[in-house]
Amino acid sequence: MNPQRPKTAAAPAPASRWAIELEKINKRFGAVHANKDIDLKVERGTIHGIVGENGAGKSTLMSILYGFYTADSGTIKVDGTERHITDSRHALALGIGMVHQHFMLVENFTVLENVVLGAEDSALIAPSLKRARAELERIEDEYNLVVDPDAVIEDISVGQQQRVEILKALYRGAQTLILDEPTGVLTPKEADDLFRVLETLRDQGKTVILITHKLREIMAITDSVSVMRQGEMVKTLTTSETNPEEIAELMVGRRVLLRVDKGPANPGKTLLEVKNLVVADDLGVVRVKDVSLSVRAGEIVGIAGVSGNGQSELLESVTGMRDQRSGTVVVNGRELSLKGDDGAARARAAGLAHVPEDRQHMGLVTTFEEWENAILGYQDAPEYGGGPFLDIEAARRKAAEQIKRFDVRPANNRLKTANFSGGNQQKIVLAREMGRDPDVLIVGQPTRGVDIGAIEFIHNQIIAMRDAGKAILLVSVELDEIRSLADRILVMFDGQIVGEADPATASEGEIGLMMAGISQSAAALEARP
Amino acid sequence: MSARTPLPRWADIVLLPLLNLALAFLVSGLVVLMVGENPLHAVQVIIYGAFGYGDGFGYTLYYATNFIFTGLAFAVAAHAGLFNIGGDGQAYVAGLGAIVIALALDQTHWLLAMPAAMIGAALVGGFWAFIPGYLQAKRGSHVVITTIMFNFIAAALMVYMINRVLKPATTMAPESATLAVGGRVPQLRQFFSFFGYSPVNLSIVVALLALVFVYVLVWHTKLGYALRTLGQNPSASRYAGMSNSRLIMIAMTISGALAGMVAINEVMGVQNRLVLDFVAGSGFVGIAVALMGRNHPVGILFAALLFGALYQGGQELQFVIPGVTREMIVVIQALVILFTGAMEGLFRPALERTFMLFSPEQKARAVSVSTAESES
Amino acid sequence: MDFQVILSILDATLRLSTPLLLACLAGLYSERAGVFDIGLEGKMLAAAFAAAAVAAVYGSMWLGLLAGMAVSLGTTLLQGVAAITLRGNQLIAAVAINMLAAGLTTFLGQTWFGQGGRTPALGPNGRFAPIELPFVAELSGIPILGPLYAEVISGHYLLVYIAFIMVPVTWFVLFRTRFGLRLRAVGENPKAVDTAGISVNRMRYQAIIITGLLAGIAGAYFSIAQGSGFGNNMTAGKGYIALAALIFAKWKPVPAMFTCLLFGFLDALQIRLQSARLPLIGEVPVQAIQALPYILTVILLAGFIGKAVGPKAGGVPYVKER
Amino acid sequence: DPAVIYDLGGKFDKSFNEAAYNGAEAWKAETGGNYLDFELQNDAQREQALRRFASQGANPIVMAGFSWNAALEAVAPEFADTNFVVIDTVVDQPNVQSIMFDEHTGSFLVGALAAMKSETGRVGFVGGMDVPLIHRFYCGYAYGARQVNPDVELTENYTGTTPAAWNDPVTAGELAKAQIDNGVDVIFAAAGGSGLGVLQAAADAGKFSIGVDSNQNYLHPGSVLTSMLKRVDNAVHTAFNEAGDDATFKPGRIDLGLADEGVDYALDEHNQDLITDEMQVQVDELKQGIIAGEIEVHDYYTDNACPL
Ligand SMILES: Nc1ncnc2c1ncn2[C@@H]1O[C@H](COP(=O)(O)OP(=O)(O)OP(=O)(O)O)[C@@H](O)[C@H]1O
Ligand SMILES: Nc1ncnc2c1ncn2[C@@H]1O[C@H](COP(=O)(O)OP(=O)(O)OP(=O)(O)O)[C@@H](O)[C@H]1O
Ligand SMILES: [Mg+2]
Ligand SMILES: [Mg+2]
Repeated sequence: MNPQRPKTAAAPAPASRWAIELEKINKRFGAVHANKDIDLKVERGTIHGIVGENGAGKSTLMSILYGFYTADSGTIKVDGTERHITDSRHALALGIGMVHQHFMLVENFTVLENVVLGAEDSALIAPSLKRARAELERIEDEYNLVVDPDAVIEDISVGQQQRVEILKALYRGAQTLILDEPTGVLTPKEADDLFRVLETLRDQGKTVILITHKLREIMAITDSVSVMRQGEMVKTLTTSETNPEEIAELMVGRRVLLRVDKGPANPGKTLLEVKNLVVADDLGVVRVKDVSLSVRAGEIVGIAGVSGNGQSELLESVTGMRDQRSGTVVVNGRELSLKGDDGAARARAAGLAHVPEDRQHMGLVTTFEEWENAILGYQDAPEYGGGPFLDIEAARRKAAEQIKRFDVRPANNRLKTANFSGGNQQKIVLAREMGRDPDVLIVGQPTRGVDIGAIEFIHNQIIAMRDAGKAILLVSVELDEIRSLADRILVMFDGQIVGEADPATASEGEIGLMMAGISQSAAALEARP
Repeated sequence: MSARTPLPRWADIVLLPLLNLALAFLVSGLVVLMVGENPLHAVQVIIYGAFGYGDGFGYTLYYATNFIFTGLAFAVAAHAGLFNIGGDGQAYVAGLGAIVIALALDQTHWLLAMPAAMIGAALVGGFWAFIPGYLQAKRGSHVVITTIMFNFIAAALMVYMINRVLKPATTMAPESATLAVGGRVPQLRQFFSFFGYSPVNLSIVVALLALVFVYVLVWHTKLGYALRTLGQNPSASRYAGMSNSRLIMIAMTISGALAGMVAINEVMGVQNRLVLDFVAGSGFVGIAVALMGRNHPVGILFAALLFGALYQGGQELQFVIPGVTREMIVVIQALVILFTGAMEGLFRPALERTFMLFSPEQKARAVSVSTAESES
Repeated sequence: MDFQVILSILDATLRLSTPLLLACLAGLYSERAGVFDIGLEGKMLAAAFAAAAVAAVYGSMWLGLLAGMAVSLGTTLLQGVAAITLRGNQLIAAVAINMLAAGLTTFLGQTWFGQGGRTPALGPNGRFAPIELPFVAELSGIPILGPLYAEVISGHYLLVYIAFIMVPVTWFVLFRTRFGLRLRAVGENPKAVDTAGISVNRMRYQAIIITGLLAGIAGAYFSIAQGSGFGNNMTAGKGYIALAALIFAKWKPVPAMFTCLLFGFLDALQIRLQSARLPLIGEVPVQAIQALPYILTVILLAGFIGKAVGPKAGGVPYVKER
Repeated sequence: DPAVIYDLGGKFDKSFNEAAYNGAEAWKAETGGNYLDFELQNDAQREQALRRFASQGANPIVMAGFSWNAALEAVAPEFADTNFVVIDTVVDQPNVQSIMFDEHTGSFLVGALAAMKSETGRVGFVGGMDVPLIHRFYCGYAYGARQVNPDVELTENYTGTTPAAWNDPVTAGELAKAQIDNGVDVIFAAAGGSGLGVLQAAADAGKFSIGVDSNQNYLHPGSVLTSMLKRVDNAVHTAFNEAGDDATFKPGRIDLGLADEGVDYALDEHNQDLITDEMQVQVDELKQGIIAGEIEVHDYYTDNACPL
C-alpha cells in the first residue's frame, strides 16, 4: 500500500507482467449496482478490449481506474503495486490516460489550450503552449496524428476532437490509455487511422484498453477481450481464440444475428424530393450547396460522408428545423415552407418523421419522464387531448404501447429519461417516430453507441418500414451500416452530393474515396486493385 | 461507504425544510440578542403576530397574496427557461391598467369593475413583459438585462403618469384619485369579521385560482408541455416543431400578466388608488418565493405564506419590541432565504447518514432495489 | 454644446463608470468560473458600509479600503459556501446576500453610530482625494489635448485609476495565465477540468475570492471616494447595472470597460440633460431623461449586440456523479 | 403616551422624518416622558399602525408625510377620542390637526441669499424626488433669487423619481458637480439624505450650498451658505405637549410660516462669515415684507405651476 503519489509519470523497469490489475471492484450509484466484484487483468504492451451491453458498467469501471469515481470496495494495482487512485491527477501521475466516451474538451478553447489544461508547467501559459506545440509536433510525427494546434474545438470534426483527447493523454505521458467507445463517432477512415495509432502505441510497449460495441474492431485489433454483463465480468478471452458470435452471445445472453437480412427493394412513387437545396449553418456559412435528391416509397437511401460535410444541415433543413436559403423540399407531393422556427411541425404534418442524429441534444428532453418524450413533436395531435389540454392518460397509454413494441427497458414510462441507457433512449426515439406510420422517415446515426443487441433490433425495424412501403433517408457515418441497410448510397462531400453508389457493387474503398472528395470515376479507378 | 440512500419523501419535503428554518431562526436569534432582546420572545411574537389573531393573520394573507402572484410570474417564465426579474416593474405598470378601468367603472359594481380591471392589469403587465420577451425571441437580447432595464423604465414612467396625468389637481400627494366603492375589491372582513381591519381581500381568491391555473397550464396543457420543453431543451422544442420565439413571447406575457395581478390586490383591494411604488419590492420577493417553492404552485403557496408571515410577524415585532427596527426584519428574512433556500443541502448528508443508521428497513430497501434493477 | 461641457461630461463619465467597471470585472471572474452572481449589489453595499465605518472610526482611508475588501470577501465566501460547497441555488444565495447586506448595514450602522445607519461624515484622511497627474501644467498649452488631459484624465480618485488598470490586468490574467486558462475552462466545462486533475470547487473559490476583493473596492469607492460616508442603500442598484454591463460585454474585459464607460456616459449625460430644452421637442419630462440610459441600453442591445451566450456551465453547481 | 409614525423614508432620513424624530427626542429629554414610534415599510401599514397605536391608547398620534390622507380619513372617525396630528398634508376631520409649512416663503429667503452670494449670476437647485412638495421649494427659491437679481440664471435638477431619490447622495453630488461645471456657484439642496452629496460636492469645489429642513450649516462650515429651516421638530414637540389634551388641542389646518418661525433661514457661527451685514439686512427686509404681505411669493400648490 502506497498512498503517496509517484513523482514521475514514466514507469521504470516493469515490475510485473500486468499493467493493470483490478480485484473485486464494487460500485453502487444509489440503488444501482454498476460494478459487482469485478476482476480484470490487463497485460502490458497489449490492446485489451472490453465489450458489454449498454449499461453493463464498462464506463463506470474505467472511470474508477481513472480516479474519476471512487470504488466502494476493491483494489487496484498498477504495474504490480497496489494504488489508491483518489482522483484523476493521481491516475495521470501513474501513467493512466483516458479518452472519455463524451469528450472532456472545452469547446471554445484551442486544441493547444485543451492539451495543456491541467498540465501547464508555469504560471504563465505562453511557455507551456510553446512546449506543447513542440511536443505535439513530435507526437504527431511519431503517431501520424495530425491536428491544427490553433483550431478551436467547436470548429473541428469529432474525429479531430478525439485526436485531441488522445494527444492530451500522450502529452501527459500516459503508459496506459483507456478509450471509451472511441469509434462511435468516427468514419471508417478515421477509425482506421485511430487503430494505426493504437497499434503504434502497443508496439512501443504501451497498454491500451478499448471499450467498443463493434465486434469487428475487437476482432481486428485487440489481443484479448473481456465481456461484461449487468455489472459483472463474464469472461476474458484471447481474441485469436474466439469469434464474434461467441462474444455476442456472452454479451447479450442469447444468439445474435450479426448481419442484416433484407430482401430486394421494391421502389414505388417518389415520396421525398429535395431540389437545389442551399442551407447555411448558425454562423451563416453555407453548408449545403445545391443538393437535389429523391427517395421513393419502399427504398432506403443512405447518405454516406465524413461528418461535418453538411449532412447535419441537410437533415435539419429537410425536416423543417432549419430555414433553407433556396431550393424546395417536397414531401408526399406537398411543398414544405421551411420559413419560421416551427417548420418541423409542418414537416411532421406532411407525413415526415425524424430520428435526429443526436438524441440527447435534440430528440429527447432527458429531464422529462419517458412518457413525456413519447409524445414529443406530436403533442398537438388530437389523440393527446382536445383543445388546449393535454390528455396525460392517453399519452401514458401510448408510451406504454411504444415501450412494449420496441422492448424498451426498463418498461417504466414514469422513469426519468436520463436514467435509460443510450440504447434504450434510442429506442424511445425510434418508437415514437416510427410508431405513427409516417410516409417518410429521416434517420440520422440510428445506432450510434448502441449495443449489438439493440442494433439488430433497430435495423430490423428500419427494414420492416421499408418493406411496408415507406421512403427512408438514412444518414450515417457508419459505412458498414449504410452498406448493409441502404438500397442506394449517395456520397456527400463539402456540401454536395458527389456520387451515387450501388451497395451491391461498390466497394468500401470506392465509397471511402468518394467520401474523401475524390470524384466518382477517379475513385472507381483508384479503388481497383 | 460512498453509497447514499435518498431520504424518504416526507423527510425531504418536510423535515429538511423545518430543520433549515430552525437554523435560520437560530441565527436570527443571535441578531436579536445583539440588541439585547430575548430571541425566544421574538419568535413567539412573530408567530403570534403572523397567525395568532385575526388581524395579524389577515395581514399575513394580504402579503402572501402579492407573493403568490409574483412567485407564479417568475415560475411560469422559469419553466420556459426564462429568468424574468422584471416582476416588480410589470406589477407596477399594471397599476395603470387597473386604475384606469377601476376609475372608469367605480360607479358600477365590483363584480363588473374587478374582472374588467383584472383584464386591464393583465394586459398592461403582460405587455411590459412581452417587450423583453419579443426582444429575446427576435433580437436575442438577454431577458435578464432587458427586464432589469424595464424595472427602471417602469419606475420613471409611473412617476410621470401619476404626477402628470393621474393626480387630481387638488391632491398634494403623488397619487391618483380615490376609487369609489364600486371600484374596490371587497375585503374579506366584510364576510368574516375574524379578519378585523386587515386588508386581505378577495384578491386572495384570485391568487388561489392563479395557483390552480398555473398548475393546470404547466402540467396539463399542450402549451405548458411546450413551455417546459423549451425550458429544458430548446433544441428539442425546435425539433418538435414548436416555435421557440412564439413560446418565449407567450411565456413572458403570461408571466407579466400574473405579476400584474399584484395591482388588483394593492390598487383595488388595499390603497383604493394608485400610489407611487405600491409594489414595494414584491417582485423581488417573488423570485425568492418561486425558487424556494421550486417553481411548483404548492411550493409557491407555502413559500408565499412563509414570507407573508415574516413580513407581518416582523411588523408585530417592531410594534412590540421597541429595539427592533425594520432593518432587522430584513435581516431575518434574508437569513431565512439563505438557510432554507440556498443552503438547503446543509443537513442533507448528516440526515441521510442518520436515516441509514437508524432504519434497517431503509438499508434493506436500498439493497433489494439495486438487485431488482440490475437484474431486469 | 461647448467644449467645456463636453469635458465636464467626460470627466463625470469616468467617475460614474468606475464603480460599475469594478463590479463588472468582479462579476466577470465569478461568472467566467461558472458561478452566476446577482449578489454584486449586496457585496458592494456591505463593503461601502465597512469601508466608511472603519474609515470614520480610525480616520484612515486605507484601513477603510481594507475593511471594505475584507467584508466583501467574507460575504462572497458565505455565498460561495452555499452555492459551491453545498451546491445550493446560485441565484437564491445571491438574493439572500443582497437582502442580508441591505438589512445588516443599516442595522449595524444604527447600532454603532446612532445615525440611522449612516456613518459619520469622513474627515480628509478618511477619504480618497483626487490625484493630480504629472505634466498637467506642461501640457496645458496644447489645444484640446491639454485641457482633455487636465480635466478628464487627471484629477480622479486613486480607485478610478485602479479600476481602469484592472482591465488589462484582468485580460492578462484571463488569457495569458494558467490560472485564467483553468478559470475559463471551469466555467465552460467543469468535467473537463475535473478529469484533467484540477479541483473544480477550488478553482471556483479562487475565482470568487477575486470577485469579493474587486466588489470590495467598488463598494469602498461609493463611501470613501465618491461620497464621504455611508448612506442607506447607497449602491442604488448599480450592482444590477454592472451585471447588465457584463452580459452586454459578453463576459469580456475590454468590452466590459467600454460598456461601463457607455453606461457612465449615459448617466453623466442624463444628469446634464435634465433641465435642458431640446430643439424641436421643447422641454422633455425629466422622467424621460432619467429613463434614457435604460432605454438606450435596451435599444443598443436589441439593435447591435445580438445574442449574448454566457459561460456554458454557468449557474449550475458542479456535481461529480451525474 | 404620545406616538409618532414616520413616513417611508425612515426616521433617519436627514429630512422631515428625522426632524420629527428630533422633536420627539427633545420632548422626551425635556419631560422625561415616554413615546411610541413606528417606521413604515410600505403603504399598507399606514392604517395598521394608526389603529394599533390608537387602540393601545396612544394620544396624540403624530404623523409625518404627505401620504396620510386616505389612512387617516378611514381611521380618525373610528377613534373619536384620540387626537391626530398630521404634518405636510390636510385631513379634514374633527379630531385631526393638519400642520402645513410655508416651504415656499422659507425657500424664497434662501433663494434671495443665493442670488446675493452668487458671483456668476447662476444659482442651482437639487431636489430629491420629483414631487409637488419639492416643486414648492423650488418655486419659492426661484422667486427669491429673481427678486434680488432679475437676470439670475436658475438650474433645477431632481435626484430621481422614486423614493430612493431621498437617499442617493451620489447622484445628487453628480448633479451638483454638473451645475458647478456650468458656472453655478450656489446650490440649494432640498433632497433629504441625498442633499449631503450636494453639500459635499460644493465643499469639494469651493462653492456654496444651502441645506434644508434642519440646520445643516455645521456640516461644511465655510461652504454651507445657510439652511432653509422647516421646523418639523418644533411641530412635533408642540404637538406632544398640547395635542394630547383636548383643552389645548386645536383641530383643523395650521399653517406655519415665517411669522411663527415654522420656516426660516439659519444663521449661526458656522455661516456668519459668509453672510455679510448687507445681505442680512436685505434678507430680513424681504422676510418682513412677506410677513406683512407686501411681497407675494408664488405657491406651487395653488396651481401646480411655477410661472416665472
Ligand atoms: N453517475 C451515475 N449515477 C447513477 N448511476 C449511474 C451513473 N453512472 C452509471 N450509472 C449506472 O451504472 C450502470 C453502468 O453504467 P455505465 O456507464 O458503466 O455503463 P456502460 O457499460 O458504459 O454502458 P454503455 O455501453 O451504454 O456506455 C448504468 O446502468 C447506470 O444505471
Ligand atoms: N442520473 C442517472 N441515474 C442513473 N443512471 C444513469 C444516470 N445518468 C446516466 N445513467 C446511466 O448511465 C449509463 C451511461 O450513460 P451515458 O449517458 O453514458 O449513456 P450511454 O449509454 O453511454 O450513451 P451512448 O449510447 O451515447 O454510449 C446509462 O446506462 C444510463 O442508464
Ligand atoms: Mg459507457
Ligand atoms: Mg454508451
